[in-house]
Amino acid sequence: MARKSVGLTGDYAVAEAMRQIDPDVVAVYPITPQTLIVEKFGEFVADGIVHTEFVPVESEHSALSACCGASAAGARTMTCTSSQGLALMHEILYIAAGNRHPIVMVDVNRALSAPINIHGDHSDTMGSRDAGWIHLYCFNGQEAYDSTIIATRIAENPNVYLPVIVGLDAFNISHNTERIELLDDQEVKDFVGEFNPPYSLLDLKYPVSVGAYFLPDYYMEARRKLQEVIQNSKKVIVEIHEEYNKKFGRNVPAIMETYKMEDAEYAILAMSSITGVAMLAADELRSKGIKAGVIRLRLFRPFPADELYEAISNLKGLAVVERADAYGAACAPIFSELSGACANKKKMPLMANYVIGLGGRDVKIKDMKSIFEDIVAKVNKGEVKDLRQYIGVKG
Amino acid sequence: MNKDIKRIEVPCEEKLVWEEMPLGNTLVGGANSECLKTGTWRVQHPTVNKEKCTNCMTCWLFCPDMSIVVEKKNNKYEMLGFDPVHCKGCGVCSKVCPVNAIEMVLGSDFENTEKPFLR
Amino acid sequence: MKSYWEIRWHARGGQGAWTASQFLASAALSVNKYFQSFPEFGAEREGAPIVAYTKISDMPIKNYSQIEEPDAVVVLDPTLFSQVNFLNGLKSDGYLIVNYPGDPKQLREELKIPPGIKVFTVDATKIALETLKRPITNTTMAGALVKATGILNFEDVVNEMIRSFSGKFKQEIIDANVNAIRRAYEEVKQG
Amino acid sequence: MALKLTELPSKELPITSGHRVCAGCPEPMIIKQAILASNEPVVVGEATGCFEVSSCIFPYTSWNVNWYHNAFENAAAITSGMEAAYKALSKRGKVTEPINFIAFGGDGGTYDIGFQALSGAMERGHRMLYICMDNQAYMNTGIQRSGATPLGAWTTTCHVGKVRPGNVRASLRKDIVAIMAAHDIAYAAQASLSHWNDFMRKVQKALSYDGPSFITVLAPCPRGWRFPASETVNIAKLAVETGFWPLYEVDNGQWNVTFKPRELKPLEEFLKTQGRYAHLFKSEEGKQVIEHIKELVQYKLNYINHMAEATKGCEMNIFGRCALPEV
Repeated sequence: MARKSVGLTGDYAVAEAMRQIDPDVVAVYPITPQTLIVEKFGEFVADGIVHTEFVPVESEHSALSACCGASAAGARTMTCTSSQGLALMHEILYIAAGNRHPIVMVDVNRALSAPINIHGDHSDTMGSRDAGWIHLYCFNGQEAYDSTIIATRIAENPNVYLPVIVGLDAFNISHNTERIELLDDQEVKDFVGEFNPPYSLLDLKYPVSVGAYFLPDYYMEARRKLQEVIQNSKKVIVEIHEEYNKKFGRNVPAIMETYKMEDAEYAILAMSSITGVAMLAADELRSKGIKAGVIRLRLFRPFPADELYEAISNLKGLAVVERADAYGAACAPIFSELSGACANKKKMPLMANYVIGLGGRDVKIKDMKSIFEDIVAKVNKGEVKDLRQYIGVKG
Repeated sequence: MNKDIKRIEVPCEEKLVWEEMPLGNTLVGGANSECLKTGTWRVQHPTVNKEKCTNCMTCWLFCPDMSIVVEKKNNKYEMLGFDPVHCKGCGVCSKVCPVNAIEMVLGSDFENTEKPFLR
Repeated sequence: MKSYWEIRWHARGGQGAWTASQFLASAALSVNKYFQSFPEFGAEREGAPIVAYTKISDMPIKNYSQIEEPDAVVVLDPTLFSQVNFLNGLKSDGYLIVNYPGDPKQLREELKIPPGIKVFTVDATKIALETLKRPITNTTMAGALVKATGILNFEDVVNEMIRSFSGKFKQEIIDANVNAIRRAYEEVKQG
Repeated sequence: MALKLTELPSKELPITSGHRVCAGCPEPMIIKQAILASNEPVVVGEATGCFEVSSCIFPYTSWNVNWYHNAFENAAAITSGMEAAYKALSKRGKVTEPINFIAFGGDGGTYDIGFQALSGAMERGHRMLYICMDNQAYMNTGIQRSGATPLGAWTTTCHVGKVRPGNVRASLRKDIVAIMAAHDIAYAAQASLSHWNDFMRKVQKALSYDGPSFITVLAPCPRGWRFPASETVNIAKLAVETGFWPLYEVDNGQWNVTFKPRELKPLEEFLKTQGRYAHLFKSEEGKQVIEHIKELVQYKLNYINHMAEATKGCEMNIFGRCALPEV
């Protein structure tokens, strides 16, 4: 069946997916650059195209709180936010995961204050990385659309029942009109299916108490269980991606996308839209005889340690390129994570960390080329003097 | 309601291991706290003079520990006494009783928990 | 024929540069091409000089960065001359298409445009006033761009305009817009 | 349903014993009265606080109704989400039974940290009743001052010292009922657990509206106010009888005094029952503070009376009709 391709911004593509999913409850607070999603979805509500109860709350804290209440009441629930909004939700992020609310949240990845900045980087979701949510990062608007649908199935899988964050880059994706191939409404409806909630506050036959107080005698058990559930969700995440790709002829990677990695000696590991220019840079290096490749990490939580090690273990040099920093830490989040995951591995490439594109600083092909050249030089020298470098900083 | 989620029956002394933690730490099936014996907190206990008592149910309404035992007899609720396992001995009942039928007596009287209720 | 184009639009906030960029993108979609269309990121202020970008390609586009070295620059408003350097980053063999009443030679001298750059002018404000009765030059300039670069087939662009305007506007408005874009296509001068 | 005390035990209690609040705690009394007043099943959203941490300590719960706790400051927000879910699932035919939504919060979760979420929920028009169990300080964390702590009272963050006579503030306390009424909600009221009939009627009225409603209930705290556990109800009663805690409602814009003591008792009779005011009786400065409290109490009584007079005839049944026509 020929599907419709349309020109949509990343935000509008997400709103389209939300329209097709037609969730029971959407509670949101507007924030740049997520606003286009709220506005577009609000149009669908005003026109009665969706059956959703739309709760235009007074803050992001209440947005996620209302989502928790709705989810606990057995409703399919979605929200979206960005940057400071996600930071304001921080407290409730942990609660949503601990209570196993299968909420889908689209986060338009934007820098955190101070200084205030509305442009893209990953500091918002990286700041929320340990809350117990599944994290998926999108390459473009098409993937943001696909991921919103896939995330609904992942969150609501009875072996998962966890909230999911879908991250797409501010402006470069959120406000960029691209060609998006939409599924038919019915296809989406059939794919996401009926929501079978884990428990419901509206089910009067089985009274439930949700949100109990835990003394030291059970807190660790509860948290240990959460760790197990999110670690085990990887299998479901892969299965649902495979089902989606097979059904709809798509190619959305569940864990990571590898580009020219079969024989690569040097690679860039990055997330989201900036990996495109890394791939173009790899092409240029390959034309000069350097075996360059790119790994685009899509699943950040649960962290796919085994798959990543498999992908990097034969490299000579690996550049971990991140649109986020960790202040006072030895290196930025993904680098720390990967180093920790590979702590006892014998065969490791030489690794260096590059912080790039903070606060919307444009990431260019030449930046990625310089990173490739730098990691090649480091390997040739056999040493890494500056573990973490900042690319494109005036200085 | 998901059929996999069952009420966990936890006798007071037994402990769950981490794999057994219920989904979302949710407690299913309604109140189960009655196995917690808050009556041990008591240093005084109420007694009722049934000669005076008019079965007005004021003590039943105000008792914060749901420890006033009542029973329907001849289509009317009758106050029988106090739940010795849970009554914390706060004395609110004695103060709200409009006919002063309840008196507080020193001593926990907790040894007598075998009795269905204190009178 | 080039398979990948990067275009930069100059206008003032409110003049519809992004709309023109979006329109060109939807015309590209109608002939099964790939594209990106985005405004200058950040807050848009009415009247302030702004830019918008379009990428059009025969293949999926991997590059999500901003456009530094455009193949073509389109200027919607001649009053921006003194404030904005349109030539910034424009490829040395690129296209400059300007809403300008004079001929391209005049403009080339006025702005000291290097010889490799192909310069096109069209009096889009006049065309817009005569056809649309309002000085809105965004779609008009899209017509001039198509003629100058051959980036898309003109009839495809017109058809997309008719398709996207149908149902939203009265027939006379659609006709006026088609007329405006056709006149720009015909009247644009190279030099 | 007529509220006949002798028939109330026929209803299933919403909470059971085994909970771990202090002896003499007013909160179970309030929750019992509120939920028993509802003719329909009740689903509860609760803020973090004394009763929350005492009524559901894993793996035990004292709740016989569906109960949800999330955080301190968001009881109104979670309950609005529950109500939105109810609407959405009703539209899809997935729930059919009528349900009343009641949120419970302490004064900390209501006047202070949860104030914004409460204001938002009230303004949006959810069909929910928010009940503040108003014990006038942060009792769960050990008696710290809140926006509800009245002038002159002692807490552990407004100590009685050489230069400060307990809580210093510009008014008697924050007038939460007036603030809620200013949201033009259908129903806002002040109640006391001692006057159970008045309180339960208020709950019934509040639940009868198709929109948000608010009731604050005085919750004398034996620990925090420093009085013997047996006195909880009596002190609540004294608060009403001395004018410290007038019982009134704002029903669809109309202010009504719902209980008028025949003669006001002297305020000292209320103040002297509690250790939190003991210092006021020990010095000249303290006595001046008492006089000022009296003035403020009188002002508020006058204010309520004037509002009742001024809004006479205002009752239009125009608020609380926020539901859309069925499409």
